[in-house]
Amino acid sequence: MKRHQFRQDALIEVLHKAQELFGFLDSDLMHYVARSLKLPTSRVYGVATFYHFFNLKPKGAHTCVVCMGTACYVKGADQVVAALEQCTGVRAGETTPDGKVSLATARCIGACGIAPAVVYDGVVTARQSPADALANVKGWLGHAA
Amino acid sequence: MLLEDLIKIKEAELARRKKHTLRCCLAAGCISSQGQAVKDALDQAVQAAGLAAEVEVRGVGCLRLCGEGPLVAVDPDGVLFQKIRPEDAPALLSTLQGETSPLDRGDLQSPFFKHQLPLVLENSGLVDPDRIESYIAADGYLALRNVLREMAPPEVVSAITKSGLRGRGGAGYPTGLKWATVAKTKSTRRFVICNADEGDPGAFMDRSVLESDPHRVLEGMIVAGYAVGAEQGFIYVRAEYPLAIQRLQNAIRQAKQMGLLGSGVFESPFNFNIDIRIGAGAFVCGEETALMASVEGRRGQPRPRPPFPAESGLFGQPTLINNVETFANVPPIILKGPEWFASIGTDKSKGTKVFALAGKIQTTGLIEVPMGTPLRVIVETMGGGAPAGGQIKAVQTGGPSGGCIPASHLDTPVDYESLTTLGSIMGSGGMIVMDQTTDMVDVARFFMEFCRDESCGKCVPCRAGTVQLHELLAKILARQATQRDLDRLEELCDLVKHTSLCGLGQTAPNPVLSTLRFFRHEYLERLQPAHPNPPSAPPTPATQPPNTAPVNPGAPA
Amino acid sequence: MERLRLATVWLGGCSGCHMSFLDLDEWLLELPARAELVYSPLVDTKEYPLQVDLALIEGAICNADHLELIHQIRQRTRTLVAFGDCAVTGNVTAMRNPLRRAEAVLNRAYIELADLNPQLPAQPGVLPPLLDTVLPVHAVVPVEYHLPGCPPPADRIKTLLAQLLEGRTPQLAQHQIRFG
Amino acid sequence: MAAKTLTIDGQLVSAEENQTLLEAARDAQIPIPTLCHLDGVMDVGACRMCLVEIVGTPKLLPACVTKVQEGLEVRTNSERLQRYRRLLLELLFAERNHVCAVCVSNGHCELQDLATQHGMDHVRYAYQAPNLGVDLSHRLYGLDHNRCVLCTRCVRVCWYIEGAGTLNLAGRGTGSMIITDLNQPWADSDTCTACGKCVQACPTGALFYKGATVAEMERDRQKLEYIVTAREKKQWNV
Repeated sequence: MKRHQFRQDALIEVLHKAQELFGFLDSDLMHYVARSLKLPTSRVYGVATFYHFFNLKPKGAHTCVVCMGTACYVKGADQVVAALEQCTGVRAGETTPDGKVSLATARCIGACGIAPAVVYDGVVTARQSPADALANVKGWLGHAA
Repeated sequence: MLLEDLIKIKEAELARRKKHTLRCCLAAGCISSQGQAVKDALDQAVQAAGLAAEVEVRGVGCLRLCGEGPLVAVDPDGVLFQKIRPEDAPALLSTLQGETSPLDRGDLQSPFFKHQLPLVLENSGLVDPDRIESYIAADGYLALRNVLREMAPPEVVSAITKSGLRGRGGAGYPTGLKWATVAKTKSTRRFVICNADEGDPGAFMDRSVLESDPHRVLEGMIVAGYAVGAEQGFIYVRAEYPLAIQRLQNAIRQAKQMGLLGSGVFESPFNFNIDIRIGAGAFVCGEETALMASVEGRRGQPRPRPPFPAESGLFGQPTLINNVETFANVPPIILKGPEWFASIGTDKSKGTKVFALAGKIQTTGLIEVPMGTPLRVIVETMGGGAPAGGQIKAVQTGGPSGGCIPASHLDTPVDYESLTTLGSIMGSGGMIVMDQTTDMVDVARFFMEFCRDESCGKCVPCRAGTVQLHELLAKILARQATQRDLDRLEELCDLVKHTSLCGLGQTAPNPVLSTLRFFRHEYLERLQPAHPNPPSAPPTPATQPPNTAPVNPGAPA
Repeated sequence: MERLRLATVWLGGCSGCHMSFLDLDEWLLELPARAELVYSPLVDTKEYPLQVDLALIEGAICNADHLELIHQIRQRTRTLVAFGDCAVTGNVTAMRNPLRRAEAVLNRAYIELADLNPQLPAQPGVLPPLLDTVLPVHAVVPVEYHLPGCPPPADRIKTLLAQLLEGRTPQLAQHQIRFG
Repeated sequence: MAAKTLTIDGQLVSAEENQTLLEAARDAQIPIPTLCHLDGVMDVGACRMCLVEIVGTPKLLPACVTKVQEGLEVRTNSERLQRYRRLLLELLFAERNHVCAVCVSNGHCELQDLATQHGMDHVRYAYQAPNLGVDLSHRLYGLDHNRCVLCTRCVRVCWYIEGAGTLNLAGRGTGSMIITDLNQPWADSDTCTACGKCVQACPTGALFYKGATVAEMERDRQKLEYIVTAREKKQWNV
């Protein structure tokens, strides 16, 4: 925050940094940010919930993001998501109850040349079939076949 | 930094050139297929073979054929190797000695490359995006120097106006006019914003430009700052593009060190700073006023225009907003002259356009072609048509704001007006090809889902209308809809298009309208027969109550 | 003048609209001259008759019985009027829709909120199967006219009926189409 | 201040330079329907009810934020605008759970009035029936999300008149919600001054005085204007 000179317009930058450090934005953290930038807490909450990038809940130990951009969609990303949802038992956007895996979809990660793309723990992987994705995610779940 | 320094850096950089250069693509597409590992392996192999004096391994930006990555281009032989794995490194090196190898070679003379006219992408794949010297060696920052030393701000604006450059973000607003409006305002504080919130699904042009040639964008922005009298610039980049952010940060640092950014650019009295603002996952922030709200650290909700950003934008000050590709067009216009630029393209659409070619097509990747190139040349000649015996059914341009152009209109030249006539838009340049297996109603539903989820929620037609449109499309897909639902769909499209507050809502119905226009039969064949009229009943009163009458004949959902 | 075959129907509603209908008072005495009430909770007809000219439908479509009946009514009736807010919008009956599923509704009513002896009605035929979503009438079958109000006041009913009985296209004044 | 002359619905109207079309029309007794507009607070142009046609302009413009211009020819009530307004109302009614019959604001509701004025006798779009809560934690006021139209009038009075910044919009799109502070129960808000301006500002029954039952929730719109004038112009128009 110091780096941004406590400027109110740097709220989004500060939230990015906070999420990077703590993994998600809980109420105490948002309260602290609001106090430091001298903003109403409702403003911080409003901004944090407007942008999809911010999480108000902790994420799983692993994350799997399926790109659902147009190019990926026409090449079958929806089937990848369906397979993963079935395997993990949670819907996209949720985390498994044991906190092991967060499943998410992305609007477009700009990797349309290698569609369908899936990001496993930050690593973009090209041309994923439902079987590929399941193989990757099952290892994380711990009850791998 | 003076002209002499610039020339010195260029000469030093050119003198560093070795006999062979291996250009490894390190743009996002290739990196996600192990591009970095390939480069590291090549580095090692060069060391191991003792060829360090002869061979340079250079990480570069996008080499275009994103579907075939990782890519390595070899100079001066002009060979492009594709789908290279790290273990291929020694074999690839041996080809420098004239040995043959079974490695997959791309043909740089293939139509995919031959029809391209790289202008925005001229350095992309050649310069090392992490080294400013590499950009300077390609005459980088020369345009900026010339502008600062030889041109008055109004002359710069007039050069851009003369070039006929139009905004590459989608709407095609004349860039010179925008610059002139901002320059003419009375305010003493003005801002320049680069819109790098490339949110269209299926578009990765701006990403490639930022990752391949970040200095080019900075240079365009600094020139713009000088022309409109701004001292502060912002680049608004999506958080989804970490590599682009990293390279931009690096580029800004280098430019500052060299005195090309900051106070006294090129030792002139002109000061200019650029800060990066990172988006946080909101498509609507591609809209100018929403983007500015987001830069100010607020919820990215658009506000009504007027006032336009050019009069009252960021922090209430006049603000110039252009997108990445628009700024990247600026340096060559300055260097080669507006007349040269205006000689490319069509009557109303000048210059070139970068497209991201993806979907059901043989060759996916990044292309840059002169405006006016027929769609057929792009998707069939360059892209090689649909894969494996497929038939191209339609080409989707403009993302969720655009439309689907049917195969029967493939001879349309690609320019702003022609695409608008077909109910689509140029958009930022995503081009998704669909083949006969693609269900057009589902495509419309897909885009409507996107708009529904990305609607900011401020105005009623977009917030609530997209929900209902999506529901109606899903109902049609599920074969549970009747003709009345289809009428209702069209009526809602009309409402959302004409009453929404910002561009997102106003264009949200486009994918539905264009598929209804060209693929109506796909909708009709899914409809249920209308509810049978009761056998004993005459038709309901034909005369609709007049407008003032509040009782209207009902309709089933 | 031939008498109109008139029906009034009570689906998912509180019967308040019918009460309001009875508030027509002495006009009810004039009604038989122009219409014959062939089906209604107020008369003892079990089966919805054929060739009905006009039906006032009170209430929303809440369960399988309603669904079956409304289709039958539509087939046998020339003009349908959604009679009151439940028929027009779902209204109070549709306030269970946020619970999404019929089981959730039954659970809430018979288990969660029960004071004594919580149990779901199990005997067949006691409770017709609930629909997951309560629907306004026009969401199921085409409806010619809508008469909002909870309940529609008697004069509003009279205005509409009088015009329909004369074979005119009914027009209501602005204040007469108020919900609630 | 220079005067401008324009035509609204065929009637010649003169207006002050800085007036909006809405103000000019109202001065001339020409009604334009509004929902998110509230006298005294900044306009946002969100509800789109006040869209008008301007001859020679292809786009419809919101009267609440469009300034008057010399020679404008404005149409406020064309058949097309009426159709759009009715559709917008249908969308609003379908979006959340507006059950007039059991609403505290029944009979005093701007949404209900608009529906009546526009002949909206039924809603053709599917009711979304979202499962939304009611915050009754506050000692004086209640917030029923089911009846909220997201016009943000309450947010604006809270920020720009009271200056507390307690209320805000959270989320986005159809999932937008009015929240207090960090989305905590209203009673737990550290910033709320319990001034009640939000309740006065609400067009529907979303914000209400606790204890009000069906149809009892009447508002005194003049109170807000009184406070705005007092604070901004230092004039107390009692």
